[in-house]
Amino acid sequence: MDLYEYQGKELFRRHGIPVSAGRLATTPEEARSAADSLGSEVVVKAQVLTGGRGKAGGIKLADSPQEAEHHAREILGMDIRGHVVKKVWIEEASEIAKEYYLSLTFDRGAKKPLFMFTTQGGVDIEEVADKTPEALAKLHVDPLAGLQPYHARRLLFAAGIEEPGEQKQIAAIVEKLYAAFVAEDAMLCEINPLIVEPHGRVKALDSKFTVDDNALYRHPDVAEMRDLDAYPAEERAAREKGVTYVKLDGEVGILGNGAGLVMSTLDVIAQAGGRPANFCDLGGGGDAQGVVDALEVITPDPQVRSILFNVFGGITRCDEVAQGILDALGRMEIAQPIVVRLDGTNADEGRQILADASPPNLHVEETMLSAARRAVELAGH
Amino acid sequence: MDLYEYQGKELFRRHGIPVSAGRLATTPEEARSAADSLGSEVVVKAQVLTGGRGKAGGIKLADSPQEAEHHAREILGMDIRGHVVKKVWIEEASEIAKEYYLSLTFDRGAKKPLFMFTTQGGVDIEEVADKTPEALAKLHVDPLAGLQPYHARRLLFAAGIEEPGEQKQIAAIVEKLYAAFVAEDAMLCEINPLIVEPHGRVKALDSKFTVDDNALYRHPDVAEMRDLDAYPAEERAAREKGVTYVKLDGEVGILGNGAGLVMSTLDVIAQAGGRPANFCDLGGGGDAQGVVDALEVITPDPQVRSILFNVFGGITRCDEVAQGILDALGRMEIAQPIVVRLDGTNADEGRQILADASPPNLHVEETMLSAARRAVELAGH
Amino acid sequence: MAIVVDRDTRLVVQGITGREGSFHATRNKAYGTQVVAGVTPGKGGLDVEGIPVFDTVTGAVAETDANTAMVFVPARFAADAIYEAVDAGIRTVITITEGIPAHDMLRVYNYVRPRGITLVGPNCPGALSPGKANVGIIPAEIFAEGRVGLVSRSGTLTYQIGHELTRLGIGQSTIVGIGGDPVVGSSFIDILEKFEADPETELVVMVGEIGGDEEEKAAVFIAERMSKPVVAYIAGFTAPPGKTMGHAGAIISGSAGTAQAKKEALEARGVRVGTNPTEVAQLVADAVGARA
Amino acid sequence: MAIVVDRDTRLVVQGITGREGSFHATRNKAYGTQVVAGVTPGKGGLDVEGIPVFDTVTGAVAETDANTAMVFVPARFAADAIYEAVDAGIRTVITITEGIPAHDMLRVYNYVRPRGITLVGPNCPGALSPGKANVGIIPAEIFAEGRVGLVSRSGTLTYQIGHELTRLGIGQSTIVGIGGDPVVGSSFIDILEKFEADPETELVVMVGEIGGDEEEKAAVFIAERMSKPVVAYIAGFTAPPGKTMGHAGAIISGSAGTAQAKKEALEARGVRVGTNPTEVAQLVADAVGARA
Repeated sequence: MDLYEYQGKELFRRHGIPVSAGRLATTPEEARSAADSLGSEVVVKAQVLTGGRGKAGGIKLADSPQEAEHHAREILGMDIRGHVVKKVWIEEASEIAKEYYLSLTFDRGAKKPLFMFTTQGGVDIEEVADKTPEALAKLHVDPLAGLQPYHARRLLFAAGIEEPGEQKQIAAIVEKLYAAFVAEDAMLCEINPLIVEPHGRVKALDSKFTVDDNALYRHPDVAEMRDLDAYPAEERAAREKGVTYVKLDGEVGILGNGAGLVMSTLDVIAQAGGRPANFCDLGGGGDAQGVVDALEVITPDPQVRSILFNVFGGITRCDEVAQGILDALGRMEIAQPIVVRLDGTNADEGRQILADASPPNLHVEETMLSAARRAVELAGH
Repeated sequence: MDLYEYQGKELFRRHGIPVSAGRLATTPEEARSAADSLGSEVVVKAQVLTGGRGKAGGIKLADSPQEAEHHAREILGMDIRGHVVKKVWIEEASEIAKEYYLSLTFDRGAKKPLFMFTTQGGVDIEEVADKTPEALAKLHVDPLAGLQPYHARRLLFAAGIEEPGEQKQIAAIVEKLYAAFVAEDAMLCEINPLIVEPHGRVKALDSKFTVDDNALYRHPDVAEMRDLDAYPAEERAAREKGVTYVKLDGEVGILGNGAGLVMSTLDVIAQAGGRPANFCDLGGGGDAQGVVDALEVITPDPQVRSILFNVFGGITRCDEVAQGILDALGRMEIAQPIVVRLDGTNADEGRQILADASPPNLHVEETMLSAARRAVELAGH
Repeated sequence: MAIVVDRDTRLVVQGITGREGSFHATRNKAYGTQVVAGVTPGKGGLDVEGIPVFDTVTGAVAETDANTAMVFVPARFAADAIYEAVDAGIRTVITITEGIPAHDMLRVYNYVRPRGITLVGPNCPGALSPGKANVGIIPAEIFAEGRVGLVSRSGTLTYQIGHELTRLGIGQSTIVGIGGDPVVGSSFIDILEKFEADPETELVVMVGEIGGDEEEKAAVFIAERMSKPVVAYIAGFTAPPGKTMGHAGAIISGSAGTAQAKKEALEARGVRVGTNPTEVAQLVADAVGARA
Repeated sequence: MAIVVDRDTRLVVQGITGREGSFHATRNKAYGTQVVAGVTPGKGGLDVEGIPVFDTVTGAVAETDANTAMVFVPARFAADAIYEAVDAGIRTVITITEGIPAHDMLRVYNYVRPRGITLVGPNCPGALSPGKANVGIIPAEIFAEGRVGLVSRSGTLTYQIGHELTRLGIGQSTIVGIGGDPVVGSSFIDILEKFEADPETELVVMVGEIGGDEEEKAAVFIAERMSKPVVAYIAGFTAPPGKTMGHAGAIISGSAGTAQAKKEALEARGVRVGTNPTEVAQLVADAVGARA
């Protein structure tokens, strides 16, 4: 679960990492009053779960509450990479002497948390990694032994931080970032930029904070930060039904069980000359209700012209899926033709159930490839 | 550093381990008022840093504040294995249905904390270990992975705890005891007995708690619990001077550098037919002040009839020790003959210094054995 | 032989009295796996379809010489179950449970792997050595005894490929689902290494997906350390980009993580990559035929 | 050869700019030890009597190929220093610092030892291989090159015994002070094992003390695993009982921990035990003579 900048900064603050004072606003008027209460110069920052908001004009400096209101009016409603801005963060403006980069990531390959630190912050860190890799200090932490003071020293000296005041502050931030990472079950904590103000104070000016969904039960406060509005309506609906759904641009609606098989189905549709309309994983829910739920998620998409059920029974039983399809057809109006391919546990029984019922507009295919070709054909390609 | 029962229970309480309400008293009157404020039946318990107080009559049940005062009067001042009782702990009396034993120790061999648990508590645990080892559940905890819930389960099932209410309470105590052990840098946390009251509540009825001296800087609150009065006056004086001193029963006063060498010197004195009057380790303090300090600690002992300096120079320089002896002789009156044996760093210089000064009653010997024999001889054996 | 599970596997099922635990323990036993014990704290002394239940894994090991554990306990207790199994002397732990917090597994992994334990999963279908033992939820009837090893991040996709192989008359030595969680107990390389050492395996099929760089690392391993042929499949050419791990993720792996990048990395090292499950099976048939 | 330290030792001294660190680093270097680097954070770029100082051990290793670290930093920073050395690739860490909290060392030990690192100390005088290298505070002039290994829990007592040996013309291969803290990085057994494997050592002297059961365990190890003769000395027959670790301590070890018990355990397994340092040296002389 990705957090907004302001939410990540709230967690930073709780763990003692210095951030600027700020307030959230959802209307221009709130932005004005926030700026008013903060006093002095403020920055109006679009809150979106995507990068690139600076270039898109989603971050603006305001000299006065009036100007903050004005900027907020421009930024609220703005579309940044497909994300509509619904909230802005009004924050005290900072003077920036230096911009560093500090992150702590879950390194899946090494199976250890990984710190990355460079004095070349504020820019695209992938470019730093690519062009001047020697400028990027990296360091793994053993999760059992935990963070030791030397980790911070190694990062600081490798990155060439020589000013004792900075060394001390950044070492403390490294320690607190690790504590936050572990305490909050984070997958990523990124500070870009980590700034040094002219008078030497070090502060997190931005925040990227991702928390492990599987661990949210331990963090009800973080779980409450989830903003359902940040996701497209149909994905939200799917989430409520326990179905994994991602909208795509094509015409063939796809339902399958298991992410790998569904991805493979998408690929096979493409190979057959079609375009998948969605990614939809039934998960373990191959029973009648699960099938109905999934169909309710994908059929409202006006682009869908045919539907492909690709199910390989394991725990999921094909006879249940077949029954689920029939139930769904009984309960709802489905205009599009449906192609069904069943294999694995109780596939014969499942096919028999469908053959016995023989609903109109339902086509049973023997193999994944033939099913894909048929679905593409029925979509009108 | 060993803690008194009442201090260990205070740490238990802070870490959520259930203990009885109680108050400390240093006079019979205080005991009475403590009993009065606790209400109902109380137990008057001698606070001494040694075992066996129950058998010695140091634990008494009182039905009334008057009786508590009476018992406290008897117990205060009592000598239990050489320890004079100066404090009593007045505690609400508990009804005992079952007595268990739970401890967490620093296992030096395995280099891991070790839990021990048995339902045969309240008695001498060494006897349980000896006679019915199968009744004593033991379990190491990896200090990096830390305590896991299964550790408690293994202890509980191995010891045969089947009552779910007890399982739950003891599992929680196991968890809290581990947390206390780690948080307080403990070397030992022992609860004997861990009682089950008739209505099923589990509680620590006694406490043995030892904290690592080297870690006291992290625990100023625990460091303050140290009771200097608990040690003999001469050991206390030595401690203040940074000298390790233990009084023994013989006639040959011994000073050496390094615990191993001093122990070996004691043995050699015994082999030569003498009896050591003390164990006294100068440590690294072989300079003049260190020698004076050490002599000030051992010479007041009226049993001492000769003194043996056995020094092997390493970091300690023998010439400094020699000078220290001369300084000490100049500064204080020493009646007993002194035998000096110097070897190692600057031994020749040291011997020369002593030879040049040739103070009366000071005998330089070449070897540890001859020095020991001479000291024994001079002690009048 | 075979790998991970075989005729010597003596299985203890942790969480055996749960709905899924009892169902699959029974099913694994029916397949012929030596399911010697189950563990559910507080239910020691009971049995599940003839499988004795113990309070602790230590108790189960002492009584039954179990050497392999299958973990079916709920996610929030799963890490504890794995520690318990390992400390009880279990040498292979297969964790089916999904939804285990990544930090829990991070600590488990770093504790368990240096001890030489084989850890498979979590969030995986388990391991099946056809004709020998089935530990987990893989539907054994799809597979057949043979000499092709199969390792996959995905569940149903594995079944699909196994199905296609079996249909062509190609049996399998062992099928291992490694799972797709952030921390997997065994990576592709760990399993490839075992297949390379297994005399009963002559070719390996590796089934990967978009994301991460484990397939790229496996490509290097295959080129440098494997004598046996490997056929690969990568799913997700058409997949939506999905969530990224921020910028840091791509820097760590130095890989785009796309299916195309993975395919190219594998092909650059001489691994044949099929474009769909049917083609993968055909490539295996060609290779096995070529070797026969 | 020799053990722990030898001519291949390339030493980095952690805490080199401290009073003791600089004194002993210089002294060890003067003896002939390859003292290639020192570390004090923030003092990188300086030098101590020609020994270059680095900010981090990683920096020191990168520049100087140091393979051994001597830790002289204050007790509360010592555990961090050991972790740093090990993570920088150092394979032998000798910790002189005394007063390190036992829980710190507990974690360090369990982290470091499974990685195959040689850890000596803390609170120990170090290791000396006469004529080859001296790492620590052992006064080298007492000792002489030769073929007797010496391992001890005690500092000055070790010097006494070395002195007695040298006086009889018996030189030493390596002298190792393992220290007497609750957690020692190398136990008697760890060092005995190294001496057994060292072709330059023909006999070992083990110097123990009252307390614990490491001498008893060593006795079993000597009987079962060592071909070389061992002569032992135990100090503390007349010692005061001292603090006990409560009742639990004696239960753990199953030993009384007395000098007498240790002596008996050793003699029961054929190890000769001298009653004082002079006799120990004589027993060694007899044994070496008998073998010559």
